[in-house]
Amino acid sequence: MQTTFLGKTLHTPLVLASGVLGSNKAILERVWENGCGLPTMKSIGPAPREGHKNPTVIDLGNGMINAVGLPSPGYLNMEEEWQELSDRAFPINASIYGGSVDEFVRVAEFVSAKGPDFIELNISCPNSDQHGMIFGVNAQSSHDVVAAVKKVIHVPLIAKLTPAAPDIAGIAKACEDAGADAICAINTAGPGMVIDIESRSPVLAFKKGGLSGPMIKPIAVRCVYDIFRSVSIPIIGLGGISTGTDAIEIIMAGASLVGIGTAVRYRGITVFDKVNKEINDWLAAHGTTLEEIRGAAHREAL
Amino acid sequence: MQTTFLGKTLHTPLVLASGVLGSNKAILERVWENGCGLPTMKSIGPAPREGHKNPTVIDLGNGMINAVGLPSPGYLNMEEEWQELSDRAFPINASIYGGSVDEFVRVAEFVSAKGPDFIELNISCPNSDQHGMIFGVNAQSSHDVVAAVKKVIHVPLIAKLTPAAPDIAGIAKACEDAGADAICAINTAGPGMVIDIESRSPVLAFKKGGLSGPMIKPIAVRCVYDIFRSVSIPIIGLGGISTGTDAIEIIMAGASLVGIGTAVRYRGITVFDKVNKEINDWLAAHGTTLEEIRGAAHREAL
Amino acid sequence: MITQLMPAMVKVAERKIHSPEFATLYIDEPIDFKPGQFVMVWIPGVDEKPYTISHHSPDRFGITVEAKGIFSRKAVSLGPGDKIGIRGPFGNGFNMGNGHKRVAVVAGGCGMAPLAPLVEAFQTDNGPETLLIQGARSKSFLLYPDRFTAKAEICTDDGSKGYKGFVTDILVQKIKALPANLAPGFDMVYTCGPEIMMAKVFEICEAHGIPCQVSLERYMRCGFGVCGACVCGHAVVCKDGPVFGSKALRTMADFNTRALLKTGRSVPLNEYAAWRCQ
Amino acid sequence: MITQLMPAMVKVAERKIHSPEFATLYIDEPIDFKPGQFVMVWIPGVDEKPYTISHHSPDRFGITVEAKGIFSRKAVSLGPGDKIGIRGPFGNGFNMGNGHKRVAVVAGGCGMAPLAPLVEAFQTDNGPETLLIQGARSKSFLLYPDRFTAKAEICTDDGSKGYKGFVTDILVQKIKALPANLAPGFDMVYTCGPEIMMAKVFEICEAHGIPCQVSLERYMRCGFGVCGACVCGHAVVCKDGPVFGSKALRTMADFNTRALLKTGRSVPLNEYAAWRCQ
Ligand SMILES: Cc1cc2nc3c(=O)[nH]c(=O)nc-3n(C[C@H](O)[C@H](O)[C@H](O)COP(=O)(O)OP(=O)(O)OC[C@H]3O[C@@H](n4cnc5c(N)ncnc54)[C@H](O)[C@@H]3O)c2cc1C
Ligand SMILES: Cc1cc2nc3c(=O)[nH]c(=O)nc-3n(C[C@H](O)[C@H](O)[C@H](O)COP(=O)(O)OP(=O)(O)OC[C@H]3O[C@@H](n4cnc5c(N)ncnc54)[C@H](O)[C@@H]3O)c2cc1C
Ligand SMILES: Cc1cc2nc3c(=O)[nH]c(=O)nc-3n(C[C@H](O)[C@H](O)[C@H](O)COP(=O)(O)O)c2cc1C
Ligand SMILES: Cc1cc2nc3c(=O)[nH]c(=O)nc-3n(C[C@H](O)[C@H](O)[C@H](O)COP(=O)(O)O)c2cc1C
Ligand code: FES
Ligand code: FES
Repeated sequence: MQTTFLGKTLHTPLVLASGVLGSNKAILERVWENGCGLPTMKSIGPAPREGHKNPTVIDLGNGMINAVGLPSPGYLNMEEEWQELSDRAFPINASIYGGSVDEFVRVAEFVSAKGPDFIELNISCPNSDQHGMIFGVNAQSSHDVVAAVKKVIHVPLIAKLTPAAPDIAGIAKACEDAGADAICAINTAGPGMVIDIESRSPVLAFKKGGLSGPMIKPIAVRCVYDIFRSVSIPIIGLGGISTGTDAIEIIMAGASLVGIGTAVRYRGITVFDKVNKEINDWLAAHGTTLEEIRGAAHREAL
Repeated sequence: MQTTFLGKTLHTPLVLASGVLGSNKAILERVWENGCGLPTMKSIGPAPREGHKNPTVIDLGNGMINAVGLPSPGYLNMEEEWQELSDRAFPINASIYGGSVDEFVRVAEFVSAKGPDFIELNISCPNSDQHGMIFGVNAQSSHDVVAAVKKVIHVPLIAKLTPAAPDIAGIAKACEDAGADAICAINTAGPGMVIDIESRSPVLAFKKGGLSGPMIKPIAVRCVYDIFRSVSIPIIGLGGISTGTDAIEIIMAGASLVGIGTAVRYRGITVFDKVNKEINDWLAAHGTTLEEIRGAAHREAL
Repeated sequence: MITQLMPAMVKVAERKIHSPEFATLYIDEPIDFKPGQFVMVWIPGVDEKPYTISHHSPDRFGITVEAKGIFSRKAVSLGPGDKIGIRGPFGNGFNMGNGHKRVAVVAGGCGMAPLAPLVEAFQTDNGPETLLIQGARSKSFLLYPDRFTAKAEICTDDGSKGYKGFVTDILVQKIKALPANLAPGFDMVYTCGPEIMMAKVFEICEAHGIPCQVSLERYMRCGFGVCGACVCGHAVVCKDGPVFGSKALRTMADFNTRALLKTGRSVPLNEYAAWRCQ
Repeated sequence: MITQLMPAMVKVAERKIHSPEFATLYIDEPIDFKPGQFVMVWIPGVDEKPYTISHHSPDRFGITVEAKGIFSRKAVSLGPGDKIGIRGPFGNGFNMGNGHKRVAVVAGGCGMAPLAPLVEAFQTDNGPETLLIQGARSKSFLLYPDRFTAKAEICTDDGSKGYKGFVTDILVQKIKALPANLAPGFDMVYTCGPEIMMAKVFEICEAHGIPCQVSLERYMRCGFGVCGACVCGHAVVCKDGPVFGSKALRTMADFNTRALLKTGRSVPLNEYAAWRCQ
């Protein structure tokens, strides 16, 4: 199921969500070999950062809550990884974050020179006080950061949005206007909190965390649906996608590519091959194509 | 487990969520007899309103999605119900909504004269384009509507908030400053959307709907936790509470009373008696009281 | 698979037209079932409404629709291959008792739909003696004329078939005709039809000390006891019902008097019945 | 109930102090278990870290902790009645094979913890002949001296007990001592200890055509294969491992060379081992 995305050919329409597994070249490659068309690297930040103490990731059964806290070696400390990645046979999406427009620009410019296929701006992470989400809930600051980064990079720019924005479609439009080449939606939802009543304390060390997996799928589908109506750039739809029919659902909402994160927990790394097969089987049984069903949920309404 | 709430004695700390079952006196009474300390009426609006076409409420297994659309006879068309309620033996919480501060004031003043025990302002419903949520996502408009209503009513005022607010603690503070006597959190989350891929159409007639039930519990707990730190008025905590341990969890986050809506689907109308028993059993087994555990999740951190 | 969760899109396998007003749509899918239960039927872009399961076998079931308003007219126009969404089954269904010797089944108009599978279930070797009294406005409104082995007492308002008059007249007559030593004459009376008719049946049963079960209708949204749209007094019709026995009926405010419109406004029954969905 | 979901708060039932450095905490709860699996241990307000299940019976299990940094020092200070959170078990555990005749188990220091239940499982009537080679810095670091029925080969770095030198010396010696007609001499070699030791064991096994299994450690967060903190080359240690066989080791970049710090930065193994959590 080859797909073209912003001029690049991907062997499948599936994307590995940032922050899930993608910590080194070998694992990015393994995910790609297992049917992921576009592996995304863990978000790269402006400085070394350990992230939060554990517990950082808890499986709630129907999804997960996490506050990993944007650990990153810092963009200046990844020479070896870029070296290894330089002769890769597969495409990569480099996710980056910063605490200010300046930091975003500095990281983006540096990373762009390392030759990723795409750069994804994580303006939507709820798990750090200073980084990320503050941009993604405000149209003006989203516009500013995208416009500034766009000027210094030489690869297509993807803006990754948060469902915490009161008007995600408006944020997406602001990003498009600022030059974003695609939208990725959604980052984790909530945030949420789980309290262990025996110890009377929040389970996550950071107390609050982002929700992911099956329980946020309806939010992801709604966000993609809203964004599809407001922009004309392609959308990477993710949030709770675990099966081929989930993927079809978010594609009907308007997604061009489909991201998978938490489902790795429930179906293993081979989830990509499985979902590809399920998508293909469904399309074949219904005598249709991805192009034909993209945004189909809007037709009757439009 | 008698509880005092804003000067009234309730026979249990459980509240029936607005919009769930409470359509007439007989059912409010039945819920009360089954262990609900404070039944809330379905939200009353400024004019007759049918709500949306079906499907309006879908069970997703781990919670529900709904866009009922604020049906209401309109506050002027409920004479008979008020008549019946006038000799009730139980307390009621009258939920109201409006499309403007004026409408809120008009409905509130009228309803207040009918003698409910509390008035709850639904400034948080996602299922109508013109009503409700627009207030609840903005601190200034929340303040305005609460302050205006407070002037014309003679019973305690509860502000019901939405988790869609980027800063629910700030909204709660604005409501407290404007004179709210208590906060109720949360209304449904999201909104979300589910698409039926065979018919390629959103399942809800309104397309989008609010999420409730177990899958939103972490969001509700986080909201109550945040609000508890920002206000000193009591909080009715609800959102996905189905069991005694769920209730304990949200009480530890800071709730004084605990609301139940969707769990009626999963455990029947007797869910109130069941949850009361489970709370009591837990308190007894741990040799503690509701007062002692309220907000306990904040202690270590404070 | 059809469940109480998301509607499952299924194909109409067959449509049987009974008369200009009535058609049965058959679906070739298995569904859990007890006589008296209903499903929510979704026509995307139109609406979703409750319909009794009127026909049931292990791999096929049917609903019988009376063309009335926008939705039901659309429903009876569907044919083989058309897709509809189904969720359910919902509701309690009839209590068929244990060892009933003699029962009466009193159907008015479309009320035959939930009662038909009940009659079929009773028409087995060990089933009770079943008296079926079926009434309708006129002949063409009589559902399933050839469906049952037992002979039915037929009445029509206009006399176009059978007795000219009410099913309740026949019921009283049949109760009185039973030998006096059989007390109560019927172990149970099951009824579905216009609420005023069911109220009359209930009244007759009360007068003769016979327990009865009626199947109610109210405006429904969720179908599973949460939204409160369908309440009738203290009863949640979709969940506690739609079938209610004599004990519940005795204390049920609003039975045969009032119902909630889509707005939630409580109105007299005739106003509710005259109301139409736009 | 202890599951892979939310941590279950359980009471420490007993603490056994082995030496100033080591203690075993026992929990009186049932837990699923295969030798080699681990649990995530949460001390509220402190941190959560992975620990091998070192003792297991139907209603009790234990973890053996080496006091090292902030968390492990806190852990060994816990006593009966103290509560900790447990989720798990995680990981694949050792493949115990089918019909093994002769196996070697090579433990270095705290590496004895995952291997001990394996040795116990092998010490049954039908189990393989088990050669246990146990090494440590010095005598007090030798775990469970009286736990096994089989005789163990002991080595210490300082010669304070047993052979002065490396477990790998003994392993080579034992392989060579086996009659030449037994090929391969061992059906499987199981090992856990410092990674450099395990790498040496692997190398020896490869040279002699003996399959081997090693148990790795990397910084962990989720414990179930999502966060990517623990990757070692293409392997996800918490999920694909922590036990890896010869086949995986042959192509595993980073085995015995590099590991990711908490920041995700890849560093040489000695730098990783010297790193401490604040
Ligand atoms: C438990 C139950 C079982 C039913 N079984 C059958 C059946 O087997 N066959 C059949 O023809 N009809 C049945 N109905 C009625 C059916 O749901 C529709 O109300 C009817 O088909 C009219 O719909 P309409 O859109 O064509 O007419 P409308 O113009 O919408 O309404 C006509 C009347 O139908 C009722 N009604 C409308 N919408 C609803 C709704 N969502 N829920 C409940 N009542 C509604 C109101 O009383 C209204 O006055 C049942 C209703 C209930 C509650
Ligand atoms: C699968 C597995 C099983 C383990 N089993 C045992 C055991 O049975 N007994 C035992 O004493 N220790 C075991 N450990 C190591 C244990 O998790 C701790 O790392 C160790 O106790 C030191 O923690 P600390 O906080 O005291 O020291 P720190 O100062 O935090 O760290 C010391 C070293 O421990 C490692 N480490 C720290 N945090 C983690 C973490 N979250 N995950 C993995 N490694 C970490 C790093 O290599 C670090 O250099 C195991 C680790 C893994 C991965
Ligand atoms: C453990 C974990 C870590 C994550 N880290 C990042 C991150 O560093 N950057 C980012 O943009 N998104 C991060 N996310 C969000 C995911 O990329 C994804 O947007 C979200 O989980 C929803 O998709 P899912 O339901 O398929 O997991 C993380 C998610 C999880 C579960
Ligand atoms: C079917 C349905 C209808 C609702 N209608 C209203 C309403 O009219 N007014 C209101 O304030 N909240 C309404 N709510 C929200 C609930 O009161 C409650 O805040 C929310 O469902 C979260 O609680 P729960 O998870 O226990 O259901 C409705 C919820 C549901 C499921
Ligand atoms: S239809 Fe919702 S409660 Fe009956
Ligand atoms: S600890 Fe998260 S993937 Fe291994």
